[in-house]
Amino acid sequence: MSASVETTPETRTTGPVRRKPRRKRRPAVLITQIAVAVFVVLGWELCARAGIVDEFFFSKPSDIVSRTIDWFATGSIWEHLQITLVEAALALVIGGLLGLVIGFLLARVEFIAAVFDPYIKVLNALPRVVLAPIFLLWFGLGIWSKVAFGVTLVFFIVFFNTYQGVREVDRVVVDNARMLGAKEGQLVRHVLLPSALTWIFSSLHISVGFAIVGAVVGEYLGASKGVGYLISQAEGTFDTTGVFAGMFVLSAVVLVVDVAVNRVERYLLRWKPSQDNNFGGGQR
Amino acid sequence: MSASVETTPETRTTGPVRRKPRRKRRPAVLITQIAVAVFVVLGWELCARAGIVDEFFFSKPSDIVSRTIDWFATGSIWEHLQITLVEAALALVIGGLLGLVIGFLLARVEFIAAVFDPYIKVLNALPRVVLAPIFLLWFGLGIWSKVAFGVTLVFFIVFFNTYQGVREVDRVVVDNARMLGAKEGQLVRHVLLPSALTWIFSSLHISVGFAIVGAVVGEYLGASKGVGYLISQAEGTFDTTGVFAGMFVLSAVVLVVDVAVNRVERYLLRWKPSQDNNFGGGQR
Amino acid sequence: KPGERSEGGQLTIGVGGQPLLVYLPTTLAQRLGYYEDEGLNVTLEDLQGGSKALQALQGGSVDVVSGYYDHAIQMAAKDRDVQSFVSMLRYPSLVIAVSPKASKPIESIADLAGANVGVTAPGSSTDFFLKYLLGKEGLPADSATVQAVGGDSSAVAAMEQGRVDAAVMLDPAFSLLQQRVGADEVQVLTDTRTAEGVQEDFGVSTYPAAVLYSTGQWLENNDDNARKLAKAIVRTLEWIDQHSAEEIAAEMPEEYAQGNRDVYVESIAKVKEAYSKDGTLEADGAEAVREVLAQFIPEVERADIDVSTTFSNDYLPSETS
Amino acid sequence: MGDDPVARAVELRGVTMAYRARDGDYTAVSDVDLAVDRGRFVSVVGPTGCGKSTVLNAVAGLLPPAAGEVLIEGQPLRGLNRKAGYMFQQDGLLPWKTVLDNVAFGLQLRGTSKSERDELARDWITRVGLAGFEDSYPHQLSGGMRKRTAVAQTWIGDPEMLLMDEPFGALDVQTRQVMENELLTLWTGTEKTVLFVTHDLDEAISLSDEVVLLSAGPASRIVGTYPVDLPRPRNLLDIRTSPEFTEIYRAIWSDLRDEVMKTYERIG
Amino acid sequence: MGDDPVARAVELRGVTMAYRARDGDYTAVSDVDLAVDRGRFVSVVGPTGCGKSTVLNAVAGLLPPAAGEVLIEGQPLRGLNRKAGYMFQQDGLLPWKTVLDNVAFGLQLRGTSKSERDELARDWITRVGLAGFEDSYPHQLSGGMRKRTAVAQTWIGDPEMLLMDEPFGALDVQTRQVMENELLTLWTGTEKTVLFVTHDLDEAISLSDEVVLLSAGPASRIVGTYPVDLPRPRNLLDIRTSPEFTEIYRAIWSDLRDEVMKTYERIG
Ligand SMILES: Nc1ncnc2c1ncn2[C@@H]1O[C@H](COP(=O)(O)OP(=O)(O)OP(=O)(O)O)[C@@H](O)[C@H]1O
Ligand SMILES: Nc1ncnc2c1ncn2[C@@H]1O[C@H](COP(=O)(O)OP(=O)(O)OP(=O)(O)O)[C@@H](O)[C@H]1O
Ligand SMILES: [Mg+2]
Ligand SMILES: [Mg+2]
Repeated sequence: MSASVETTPETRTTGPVRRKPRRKRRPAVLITQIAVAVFVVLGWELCARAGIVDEFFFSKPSDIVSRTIDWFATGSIWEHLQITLVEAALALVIGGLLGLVIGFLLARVEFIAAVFDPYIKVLNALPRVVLAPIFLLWFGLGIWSKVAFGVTLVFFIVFFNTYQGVREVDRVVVDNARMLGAKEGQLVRHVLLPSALTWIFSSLHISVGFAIVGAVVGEYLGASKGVGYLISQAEGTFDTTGVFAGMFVLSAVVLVVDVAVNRVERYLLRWKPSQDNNFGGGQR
Repeated sequence: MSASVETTPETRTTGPVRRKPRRKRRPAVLITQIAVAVFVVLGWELCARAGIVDEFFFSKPSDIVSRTIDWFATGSIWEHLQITLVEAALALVIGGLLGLVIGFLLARVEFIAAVFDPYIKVLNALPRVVLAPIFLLWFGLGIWSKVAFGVTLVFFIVFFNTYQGVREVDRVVVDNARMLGAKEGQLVRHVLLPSALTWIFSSLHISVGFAIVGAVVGEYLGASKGVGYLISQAEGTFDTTGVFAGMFVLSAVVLVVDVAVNRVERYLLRWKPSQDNNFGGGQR
Repeated sequence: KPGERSEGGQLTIGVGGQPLLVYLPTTLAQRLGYYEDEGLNVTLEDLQGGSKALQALQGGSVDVVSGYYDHAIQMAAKDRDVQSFVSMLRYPSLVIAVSPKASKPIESIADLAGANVGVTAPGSSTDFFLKYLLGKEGLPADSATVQAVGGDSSAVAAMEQGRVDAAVMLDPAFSLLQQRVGADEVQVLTDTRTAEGVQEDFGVSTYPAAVLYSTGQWLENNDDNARKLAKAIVRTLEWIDQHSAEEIAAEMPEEYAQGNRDVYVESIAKVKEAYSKDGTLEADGAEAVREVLAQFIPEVERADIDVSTTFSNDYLPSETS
Repeated sequence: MGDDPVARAVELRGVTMAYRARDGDYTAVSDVDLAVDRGRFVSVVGPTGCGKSTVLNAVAGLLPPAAGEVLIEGQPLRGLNRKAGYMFQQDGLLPWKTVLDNVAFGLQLRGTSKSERDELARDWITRVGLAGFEDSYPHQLSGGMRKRTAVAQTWIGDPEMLLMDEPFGALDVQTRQVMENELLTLWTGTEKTVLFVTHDLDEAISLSDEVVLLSAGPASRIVGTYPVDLPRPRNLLDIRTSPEFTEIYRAIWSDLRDEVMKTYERIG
Repeated sequence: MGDDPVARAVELRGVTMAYRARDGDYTAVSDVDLAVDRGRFVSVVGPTGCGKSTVLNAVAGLLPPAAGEVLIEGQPLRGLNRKAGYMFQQDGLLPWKTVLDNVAFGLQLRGTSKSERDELARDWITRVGLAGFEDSYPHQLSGGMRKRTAVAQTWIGDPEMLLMDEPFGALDVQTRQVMENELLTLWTGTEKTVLFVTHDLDEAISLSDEVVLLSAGPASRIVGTYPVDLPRPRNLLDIRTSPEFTEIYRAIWSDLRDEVMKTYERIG
């Protein structure tokens, strides 16, 4: 008998087991992440040096990093970065809110949804790049045309998910709330919104990236400042290092923004049964 | 007493009530849809004729329609349309499948998810337009560079939603299936996939549009055929009518594709409690 | 793969914006069937800008680029062997025009200091042209705010609405602007569509702009194909010289005139003179390009470029030279 | 039946309830006539799947009848029944609210101040034996604890009419008695009307003024109403031994058995 | 306790089950020792929220214990308990499968051919009284019908070990008896081990060989095990009137009452 006891590993007999693996895993994750990064960067660097990867298209990680450091050292990047971030943030907020509100509206009012269904689908399929002149016409050359650009990307993503999220709400929970006296507004506030939050955050994770893309592409098509402008300029002079450094800076920013989104998500979805998993902070 | 009986409308006392409003509503929806379309188109046309809207930027609906008819009459549009559709379809299928598979993988294997979380977020934020030269380098000038373009849009949308959808699966249902003997593969097939379907279809509705956008933008940046090429040529020669006619044709296509997606969705989600509502056919 | 021999005369030419008039001969040659006459089977790929076309060349997706000569110099600075082998445009055909709604009176290049000036894209030829002219006036390159506005409708819109005070423009956008707001309303600061303009700005008689170029390796492997291409283009240039703008417009794809036929014809007429007559690229012009670029691209300035390696007139048909 | 000048609290007149199905409609309940006076405690029993919840949904105004009409206080019901508190058979708690917030939810909707509603909610949580779990989320509760939270959520609003669908089914015998007593205390001396669905005949008889038995579905109808004329206040433990109780129990039991057997016979 | 050379079907040794909570861990069950021989029918009763489902989850291998260990057939349990069929307290049906497919699901997972498993499933559906609802989806069923579908889903697989968490709670008395009889038929003469959670003491005593009473939570423990030495086969109706039955009932009842009262007293 005691033999079988011995085969039970130590971890099983002390402390709440569910918590253990997580604690143990964190450093492993970080190590693997770093390993992946090192592997990719080093491989790239070596390939570039060996001429396997064409520097005309890919630059070298070392060059990219030194250019980035340069930008921050001279401070020249700040004004560009700031503009791009403001544009992306505005696009995220405006597009997100619009998507949220219209998603709710259409999910709740069947008739409007039925009527506007084809129109929204069509608008979603319009190539935004082609519309750049119209954005310039309507919103000028300043930040607003780029914001509009980002909004057209973010809106649809948030809209479709919000719409579906609201419609997925448990019927019994809604009925219960209504029987307890919830008016439509209260229903939205206390039932539909919290219930659709997982959906909304899933769309926000996609949107953070798209908002930045929108801002950059907008700048790329016409601007006098911003990271997109920097990239476009570098591309015009075949300065691949500049192009990649620009994208590198954007990536870093996205990670920072995403950490913030995760924080908010984790807070708002704290009522969820924890699932030991990662994407979208709500589940951590 | 009988007074209060009279105030009860006829509809309440015959037939299953829940079904009634839907039957009645269909034509109303269609009428309103047409009314909206007529209103917008007529308003646009009149504004254009009156010079309130600048034809240089917006063309006239009548011109757009006659150009479209022209394209179809001469048949010149077909080869372009076909190429664009093939590209979009490939992007949708490849991006969708990749998103699905990787979404499942990461949702099920915590460790991989934790490791690749930041990398996927970063990739999602890279401005694809800037990467166009690299796509050309890797995939050449043919349809594959456009497909790659579309895939980079579709993938992330499907991925994030699949990932979240799989993680939202009811724990009890999963446990029940596991106790009944489901292995990981069977779990995916019988539990996770059906459960995540609403999420996946929500992302597909967004993706249809983005796949087309990807193909068109890809063509716009470099091609010798396709609707995007047509639009690009028209834009280069200030032929606003051509630009809008191109987008008009795309819109029509999107609607057709979306009807197909709705059909599939409605079939696969037939087990859902019906909710008298519209976006995404599953609910109709 | 880049630079391989194009078997059977199968060629892909990447055009840096097919509808742009500066690249018109590339398209016209196909319309006139001159490539076919030479036994070439040419596919034209529209690549939305010269730099994209160059990248496509480097990546091996196209064999030849119909783009700006500037890029050959820039590549030389990067030790990339790129050679122009036939010139299509001998004047850059850039115009600096003042918006009718400019925020301040602008009478000369010097007045551009402190203004918001549109260029097609940062780092493009239009950008350098502006900076070069500012430099000539003794102003620092960044004395004007450079605003990217693209080359088509957006540029017209920006000018028309006064979102920029002035802009470096190309045809047909410039002609269109003139037509829309009235030619008198648009003040032209300099116009390099004419010999005088070029002389005045650059001090040379020709300033190579649109050319066909490819990698040295491709030229080496495709000696005959390059000759055939050059011949087709030269024939086209001659054809252009002998025909009116109307006739040229009629030969171009129908869609190109669909926007506004009059403007299209008119802009062809204006730019017609700028087309090269025989495809030769003059050495002094080439040097002028290098000098301009050297002022703004440190890489070019640092590199010791021998311009004669960046172009060659050897592929041109001998009877015309 | 409409000759009483005093309106009934709840009246169903020829109510038929149907659900859509792919192959035609499924008639759950057919032609049900039921009148409940104000202040009465009526239990609804019947074989499982016969349509008890469906009837409650009709009274709550959540499902409109396919035929017939529902009158509340003599007025035809249009939309939700605002006078009723409804405790659902399934779990209707808001997963994103703690037990405290769930219980206080109805008050919050009415605009009661935070301190006031929290105080009342805490009181109710204690009464249903959940003190100490105020800050738990529903997923952290056991099945019976969720039920009790739902009970508190419904009762705290003090509705004129109580619709309860198997509220105490998931509770152990003892806790169940505590809750039954609470319910009687809440109801006694008020004008509240109670419609109570249960599977426990003991419970049905000992609590109610009247027991309604539904027949087996589909198209189930009322097979009998059994008045329970036992004196009040009742001692829930002792009452079960009284001869009247046993008699009523036996009557319902045999009718119910016949109904259940019908289902199995029909099936074969 | 380990001196019996024949291994127990289920053995819990000093099992403590805890859940994570924001403010420290919540210990649901503490230091439980329980041994169940093969072929035994054991009921688990206890105040609501005491940890009955938690114990079943431990035996099923769904929740690893925080301390102690679970042995199945003498082997420490690692991962899922593959020998057990588990009927959950909550709804675990697959919403996207019809009743037929849900019932046949376990067989499908084992690779049984479609015709074979459908035949068996139809048989089971009839046995639980759901004939005619084969093509309904779970959301189209009443609460009791869903429970019965789950019962059929669990039983069809004929597992060596049955874990059932309040399987018949939502059924009317008659249907319940039919199901109880089915369960006994299924179990009698086999080596199946049954762990049965219920709130109905009658049910617990009349079905089992042994009743285990858990104390009130948190950190609930076993307060008593009551062997039921009534002869088998049993007539479920008559058995309730036998004096032994009443005696066991009374014993459990009073212990259970004490446990429930503890909760309320602690609360205040
Ligand atoms: N959404 C639905 N669609 C189709 N049929 C339904 C639906 N809901 C219930 N039914 C059917 O209506 C009948 C009555 O269901 P109901 O829930 O009212 O039963 P019940 O008496 O409450 O049963 P239980 O005691 O098991 O809760 C059942 O046969 C069920 O199959
Ligand atoms: N996921 C969880 N997180 C935190 N606490 C939990 C969780 N699940 C259950 N608990 C707690 O564990 C205790 C026991 O729960 P369990 O579900 O085992 O009770 P039970 O005996 O089955 O009750 P019932 O008879 O009501 O079903 C409860 O007090 C509950 O609050
Ligand atoms: Mg029910
Ligand atoms: Mg339980």
